[in-house]
Amino acid sequence: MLETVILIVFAMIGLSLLLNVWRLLVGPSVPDRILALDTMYINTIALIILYGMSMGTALYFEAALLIAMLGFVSTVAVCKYLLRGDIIE
Amino acid sequence: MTLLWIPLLSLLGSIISSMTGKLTRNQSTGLTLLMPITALLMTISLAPAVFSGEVIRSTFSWIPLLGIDIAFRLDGLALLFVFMILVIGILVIFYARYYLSSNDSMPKLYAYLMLFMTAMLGIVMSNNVIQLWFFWELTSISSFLLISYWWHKAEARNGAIMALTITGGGGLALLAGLLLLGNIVGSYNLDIILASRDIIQAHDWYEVTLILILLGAFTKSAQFPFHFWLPHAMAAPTPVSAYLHSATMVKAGVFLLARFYPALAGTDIWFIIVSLTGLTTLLFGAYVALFKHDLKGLLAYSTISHLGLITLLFGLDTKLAAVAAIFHIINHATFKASLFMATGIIDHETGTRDMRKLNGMWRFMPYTATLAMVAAAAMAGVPLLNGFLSKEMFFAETLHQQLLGSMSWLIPVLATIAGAFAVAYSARFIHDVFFNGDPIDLPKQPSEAPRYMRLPIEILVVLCLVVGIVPNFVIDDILKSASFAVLGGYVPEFEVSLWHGFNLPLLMSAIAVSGGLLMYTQRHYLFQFHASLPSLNGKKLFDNSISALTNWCQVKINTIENGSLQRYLVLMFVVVLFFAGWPLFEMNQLSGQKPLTPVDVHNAMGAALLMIGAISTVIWYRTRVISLLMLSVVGLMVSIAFTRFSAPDLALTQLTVEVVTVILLMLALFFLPQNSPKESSSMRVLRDIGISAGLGIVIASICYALITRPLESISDFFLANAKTGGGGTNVVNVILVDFRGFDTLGEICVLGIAALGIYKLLINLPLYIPATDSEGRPWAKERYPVLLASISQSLLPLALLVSFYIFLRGHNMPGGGFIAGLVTAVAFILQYIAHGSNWIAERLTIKYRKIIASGIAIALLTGVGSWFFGRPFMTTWFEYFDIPFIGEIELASALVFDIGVYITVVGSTLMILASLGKLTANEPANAPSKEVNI
Amino acid sequence: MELLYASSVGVLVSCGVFLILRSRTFPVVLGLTMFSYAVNLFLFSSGRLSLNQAAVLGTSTEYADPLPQALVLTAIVIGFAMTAFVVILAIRGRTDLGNDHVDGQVPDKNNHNNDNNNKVKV
Amino acid sequence: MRSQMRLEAKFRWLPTPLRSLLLFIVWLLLNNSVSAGHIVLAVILAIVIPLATSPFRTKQPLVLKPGLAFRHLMLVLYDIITANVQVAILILGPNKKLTPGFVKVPLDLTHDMPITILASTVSLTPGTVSAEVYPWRECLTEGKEPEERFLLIHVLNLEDEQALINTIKQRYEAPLKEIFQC
Amino acid sequence: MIQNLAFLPILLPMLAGVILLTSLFGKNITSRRVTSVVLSTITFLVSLVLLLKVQADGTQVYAIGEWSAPFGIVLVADPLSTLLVSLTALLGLVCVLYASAGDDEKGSFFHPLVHFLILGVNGAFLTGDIFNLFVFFEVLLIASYALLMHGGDKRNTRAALHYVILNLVGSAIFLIALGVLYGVLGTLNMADMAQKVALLQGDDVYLAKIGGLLLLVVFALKGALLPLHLWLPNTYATAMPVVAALFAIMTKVGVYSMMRVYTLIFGDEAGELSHMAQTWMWWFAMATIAMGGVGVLASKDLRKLTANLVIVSVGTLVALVAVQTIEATSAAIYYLVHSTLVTAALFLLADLIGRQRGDVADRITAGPAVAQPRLLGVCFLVAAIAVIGMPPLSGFIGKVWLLKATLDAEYTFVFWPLYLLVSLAILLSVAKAGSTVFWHHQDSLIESNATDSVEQSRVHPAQLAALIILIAGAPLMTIFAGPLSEYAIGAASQLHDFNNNIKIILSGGH
Amino acid sequence: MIEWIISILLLLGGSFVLVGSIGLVKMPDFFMRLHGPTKATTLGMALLLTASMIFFSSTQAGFSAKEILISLFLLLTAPISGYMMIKAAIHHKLDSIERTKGIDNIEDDV
Ligand code: NA
Ligand code: NA
Repeated sequence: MLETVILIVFAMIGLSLLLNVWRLLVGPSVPDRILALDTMYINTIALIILYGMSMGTALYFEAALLIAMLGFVSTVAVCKYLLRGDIIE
Repeated sequence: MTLLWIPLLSLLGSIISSMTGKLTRNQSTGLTLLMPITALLMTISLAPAVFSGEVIRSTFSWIPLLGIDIAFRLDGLALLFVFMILVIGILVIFYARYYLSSNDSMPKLYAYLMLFMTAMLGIVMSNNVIQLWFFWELTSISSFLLISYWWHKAEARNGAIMALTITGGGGLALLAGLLLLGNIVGSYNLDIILASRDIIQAHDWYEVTLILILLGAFTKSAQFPFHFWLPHAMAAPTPVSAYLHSATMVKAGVFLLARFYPALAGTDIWFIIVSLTGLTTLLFGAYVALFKHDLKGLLAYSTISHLGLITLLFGLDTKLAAVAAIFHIINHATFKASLFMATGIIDHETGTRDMRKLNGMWRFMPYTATLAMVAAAAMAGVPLLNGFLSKEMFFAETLHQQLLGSMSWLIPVLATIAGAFAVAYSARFIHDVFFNGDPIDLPKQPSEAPRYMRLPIEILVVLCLVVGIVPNFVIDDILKSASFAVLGGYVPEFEVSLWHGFNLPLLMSAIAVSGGLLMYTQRHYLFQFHASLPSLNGKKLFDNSISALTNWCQVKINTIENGSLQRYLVLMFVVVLFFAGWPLFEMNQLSGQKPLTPVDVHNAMGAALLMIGAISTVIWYRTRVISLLMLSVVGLMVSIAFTRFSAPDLALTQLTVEVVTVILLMLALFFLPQNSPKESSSMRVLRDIGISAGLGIVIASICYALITRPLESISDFFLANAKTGGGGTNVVNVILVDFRGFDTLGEICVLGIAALGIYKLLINLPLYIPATDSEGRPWAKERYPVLLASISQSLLPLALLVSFYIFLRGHNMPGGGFIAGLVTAVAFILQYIAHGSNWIAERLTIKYRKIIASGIAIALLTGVGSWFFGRPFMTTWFEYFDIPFIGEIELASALVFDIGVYITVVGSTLMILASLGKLTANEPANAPSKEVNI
Repeated sequence: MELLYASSVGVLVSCGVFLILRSRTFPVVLGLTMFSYAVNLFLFSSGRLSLNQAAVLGTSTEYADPLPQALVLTAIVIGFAMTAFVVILAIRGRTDLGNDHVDGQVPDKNNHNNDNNNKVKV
Repeated sequence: MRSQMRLEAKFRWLPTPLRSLLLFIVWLLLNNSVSAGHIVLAVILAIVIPLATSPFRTKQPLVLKPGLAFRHLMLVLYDIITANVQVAILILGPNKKLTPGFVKVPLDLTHDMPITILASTVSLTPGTVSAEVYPWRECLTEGKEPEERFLLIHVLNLEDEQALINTIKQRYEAPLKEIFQC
Repeated sequence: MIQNLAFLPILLPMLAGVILLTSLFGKNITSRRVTSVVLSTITFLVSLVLLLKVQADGTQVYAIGEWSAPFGIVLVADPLSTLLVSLTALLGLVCVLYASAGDDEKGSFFHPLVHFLILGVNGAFLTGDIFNLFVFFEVLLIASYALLMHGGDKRNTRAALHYVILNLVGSAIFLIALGVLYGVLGTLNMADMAQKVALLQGDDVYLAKIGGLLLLVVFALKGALLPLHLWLPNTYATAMPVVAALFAIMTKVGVYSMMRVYTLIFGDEAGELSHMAQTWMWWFAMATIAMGGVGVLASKDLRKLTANLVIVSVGTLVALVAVQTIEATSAAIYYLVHSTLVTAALFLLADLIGRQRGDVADRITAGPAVAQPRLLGVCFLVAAIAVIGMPPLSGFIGKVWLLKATLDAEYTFVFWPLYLLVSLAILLSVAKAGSTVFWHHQDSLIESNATDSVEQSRVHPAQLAALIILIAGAPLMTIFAGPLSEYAIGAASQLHDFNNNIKIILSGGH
Repeated sequence: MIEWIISILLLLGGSFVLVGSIGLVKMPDFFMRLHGPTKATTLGMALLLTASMIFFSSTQAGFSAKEILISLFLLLTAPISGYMMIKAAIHHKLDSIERTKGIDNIEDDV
């Protein structure tokens, strides 16, 4: 059963990713695209977690952890760029 | 051994004379002369042996593997030239003592002259053809220095360059010819070459070799059409001209003909090329000489003509012609040297060499005039003088050849005409200068030259007379032995004497003399005729072609190296496309034997996102920030791909690097325009699409071909030994810090150096700081958003903890120093973003460059540590310790190494970003950046 | 899947190369980054593709080839250093040369497009 | 007020006790282990890291009521779950029904950290997202602290502005004031 | 220490770089200079010791981390690599010395960067592992990028941008090539690769061929072969001359790599792939020589002239490499050392001359007289004679040797005329340049040039010492041509001895 | 039993994530789009992570709670990301739908 569920959730996450990409592509504004990308980062975490579960390995956990950390930093950096231009001032 | 001393003494003379700057002129001259005189005495001591038919040799090993030795050889021909070079050299040096003005540096001239003498001696005495070429080129260099002695004069500089280029070009041809010759024979030894006539002439390369060697000879001895450098070499001081253009430089060319006569001559091609070149040069030189107003110009063309004569003689198919050639070499040297020196006196005393101004010099310098007239008569071939004898032989030999078949009669006729011209220009030399009324506008009041300045001329003129009157007595031995050498052992019976009875040659001489005198008296018709000819100026032609060539090159270079990076890149990609694509077409089947894996949904989706990201990056490339966001998608998907295909370490690395890269690009974007203008033409875009699509297809095909084939690699070793030999279960990490830790060491060096380089790029860089974004929006007021500032403070310890965790587990699980370092760096970058670089600078006082250095040092010294255990660099050490209460822990040198990696990564990344951040952080904006915190 | 993987690499190469051939520094840098992603994937695949076989001993019975992974890791790091340098060089170029054209000068016909950021303060 | 707000911890070697506790737990979580070795390491890290990063910390009020803090945390977690269900319904429902709005919430909190926690809470709970904290430091004369601060929030579906402000202030701000004693 | 000798040419520059970064021996500029000069002298001396040891005991194979080939990275110190390592160390010493007269202060980190560059070059020469070669390529490139911008101006930035971008693409192609080669051969050690290439069958041959040809692109780019040479003239001509002098060794890394890869991996024993790149190298080389010749004639300043001379020398070297015989390789080895020293000397000379000619600088046009005509003139004359390839200096031996070595090669009928014509072009251009610069004075310019500024630009003793070290190479290489030729032929024979190389490297040195 | 719990958590989590993304696409203006991802997705992730935690605790030896850490990170950072993005949107003066109330509460940030 779990396998089927994982597959379904995979599909859900996949669908989410596609929706994110849709938003990323159509925008219309830059903040919209940033938001889409940020969401995408988080959805990839889900993807990796699911992948780990389906393979029964915890080897990829750190990747998920790092995406959580780094996705945040990059979102912040882009926003700062839009706000101030200079992200390290 | 004595043999070696002859050129060596001359070289020594060059060195000694260059150091006589502080001495008086007489001392300097005396010291300089000491060496060639000693050499001359030595030569004289060797002469009897040579006359008796002996060939003296002396060989020292130099580069045996290339067949290049220091090998000298003195046979009759060499002896004759050594005499000529030394005697005339001594006379010229003596003469120059009086010729040079007090402004001119005598040591310099002497040094160059002696160097030149050395080179000439080397040429004629070489027993190794490469060595011969060595000295051959040395004459080009020293003549360059001599001709440009008065370097402040443009004509001296240009003349020197022209001479160097022509003779240098000939030298290159000669080298090629000699190398071919050496290859044919299997040795560069002259003895062997001269004895291998049959092998050489039967060889396929004979013609090429011959032509190349002749090119060397002809350029050096100013044969038509390479003659034009010689008149312009007259910009040199007259002693130099006297030396170079009578006995030495130009004679090197004919020497070469004589030297290789036994090996190369005797074939139709030799006779045709050599005789026709000689004949043309003879006629051309003689004709032009008549029209030169400059005394030295006249002598220059006369020299060309006489060299043509000698060449022609070598090209006639009789043995006696060669003898005559050698004889004329001697005679030309004596009378031409004396004529140059006389010209030097006239120039010296009157300040001009223009025959239109010089008239009636007989009255002012009768003694010099007498000497010059005798020498000029010798040049014209007047009986009782040496020139007559050799010219007579020449005429005789022109009658005995069969070169042009039924048209062979043309050669004596043309020779006679040339003889007539020689008489005419000699007459002009005598009459125009010493008689012909009064001088016009002389710069100086002429008077007789100093006593000792005339001495060398007197000696030479006496020689002309003595040889002319009692030839057998004076030169029989040397002529015979030289001919013996040239003709390869067989010397035909000949008798050099004043009177052979009434015969055809005498008639030719008579016609030449009377025709010449007639020509001279009717010269105004000739001058008119000559003026009506289109002027063919060799120098102009040379200069024009050089400048045309230079211009052409500049245009070409500017079109090819047009400074367009895009072009350079296109070239590179096209080459890659070709090299990578071409073998693909040779393959039978792209796909390999490995069973394919079916596509699953995640892969399909990942690939789709990756491609969408990539294509979007391209589509939005003009709106840079959007493009950057799209690139992030690509980066993210690449790391997902790494997770998917069992590479967790890569995924982690890719993720961290990608974020830092994006941040960096974002920083850059602030200082760069935020949009790219549209400026490529549609054609260019189409071309670029073509190239990139082509490359994409080719690389994809290669990739596909690879991954569908099975692989046997060395990796099993790593899998098998990671735990036992490297002490870790994460094989990738063990490879990185142990099996191939050396790569990692290099890699952190790259990172560290990049950071240093970036700092270097940015220091004191005055930046344009945009006041608004690309749409004209001013920047937001709030610099450090409150919520971000406080949350990032809380995240820092957490991130450090995580990075420590990643670091520690690296050896056994995905992670390691590099990723940990980047995580730490990112945590700090967040602080930079949230608080600004000044805030960080106040709190972080260690200089980044020291952090980087210590990181590299730790990694390096960890590696060196294994030396103390007698092991090679970087040999791993690890041990498991059982500590009570805490449990078993592993200590490994690899861990220390990884600390080095970690520190370097942190230091470098932060240095890069801090350098950028620092650009705008300092107040006031205009002040140069201080070396804060680096 | 192999085909899909290879095609992805191909698309990345194409996009990267296309961007590298642009005339302004920023797209070129983007192109270089993308090209290096492609190259890393390519190099990685030289050890062949394997699912769920991470080369961590004890987690599997068969392992992916660890060597290309180590190589790619080194390549990523070096690529990062190089990208960083070229980014900064691009900034330096803009400052020194007054525009961000890769050749340091904008072809004449496009002068009106020269710089979007001409409203600058120092 | 029974006790005073504190910016400095009791022990200099333990500048942020709660944070140290967090680090301690996180380390054990990361390693999935409560072995003696890890506990020792966790203790060391929990002490060393805060000390090492203390220069990068601006002085903020410390949690003085840990028990209350825990209770508040639970409340927020509960709210997050309920809020999300609500938001999910709003998202899936017709857009037309939604009346979004910007609301400016006056704050009693003055320090950055408590405000951050409040703003985060607000962002995670029913249909609200924190947008700005007014006034910006850049608008004040240098070195001066603002007299009153506001939180600008965006509300997905704004029905009663004042009710919302009151909820935020009572449900989330008041406990924070208590916890930090500020 | 002696058993680690082969590693020292890599260790010492790295250590030197680190020491100079941390200012271990003092912070002020003098102590930094002294440290740098001393350390580079030590590196040079150690390289010489290694060379002697290799000469005495044969090739040294150093297994880093005690992991022997093909699994670990090994350093292969054979006569060829040690010679080049010594040359690099010498050049490094010269440049450090020269820059100590003041150039090092025109930007940051000059000294550490030079040592890091040497590290990269030495690593590239010594390594026996192809991926490690890539790593060292990157080390030397990144150091060169940084050095290129040392004290740079605007022209410099543009050239650097081109250089960096081209090389980044080049590095990417290198990685693709490595991927292909590893994907087919499953190994990275060059000797092991050679062994495996010989055994390839079927379509794998063509895949390996792709790898080999892509490597050729990379090496051609580094070595500046047409059509990938276009970066060089501007890069070298705009870099600070002392840096350009140091760069004289960098093109040689490309040439050296070609020697190794196409003699060892794709050499005689490579079955279907043997001498795979030969034809390409030939035509690339010829085109390069021609292009260099055109560039030489077109050059308007001394630095550009020298840069084009570098191109000609690269073309010549690659032509020799393409012949793939012991004789040609040995000629290449001799010529490589000669051309490196002399072009480096010319870059330094161009700098010294330029400094003494005011605004005219090193442009080949009439201008003010140099302040030290005799010193600079003699040095220029020596360098010019050497670079033209006229007797009595080293160039002529190189010329004779390389012509002799190519005599039986396939395309000699193109190479010889081309090479000789280009030699003539060089002769003409260099003679004209020297004559114009030293002899063609323009009086009006002399007056406008303040004498004290010329006084300041008199040759500094450190500069002179550096220059003399380089220039002395030309006569010394002539005088000791005998032993040198023996060395070169020995080194070349060793390079061509396939079986022995494989045996030595894969067995760890004995 | 455990499998059931995991399945439910997974499905719930997946749904929330999906809802977040739907919100991202469906909402009419930026400010409204922001709500989905900052809240729904965060919760969805927390649920998924909990599922994973239980999964690994049950299938592999020992208790696994690393996933809490990711949840913690997301909870800490999601509001801040949202805050930064909304700031950027305000700065860019993005249009909000007409019926948005209280627009004048926004101060001009330049
Ligand atoms: Na800044
Ligand atoms: Na007259």
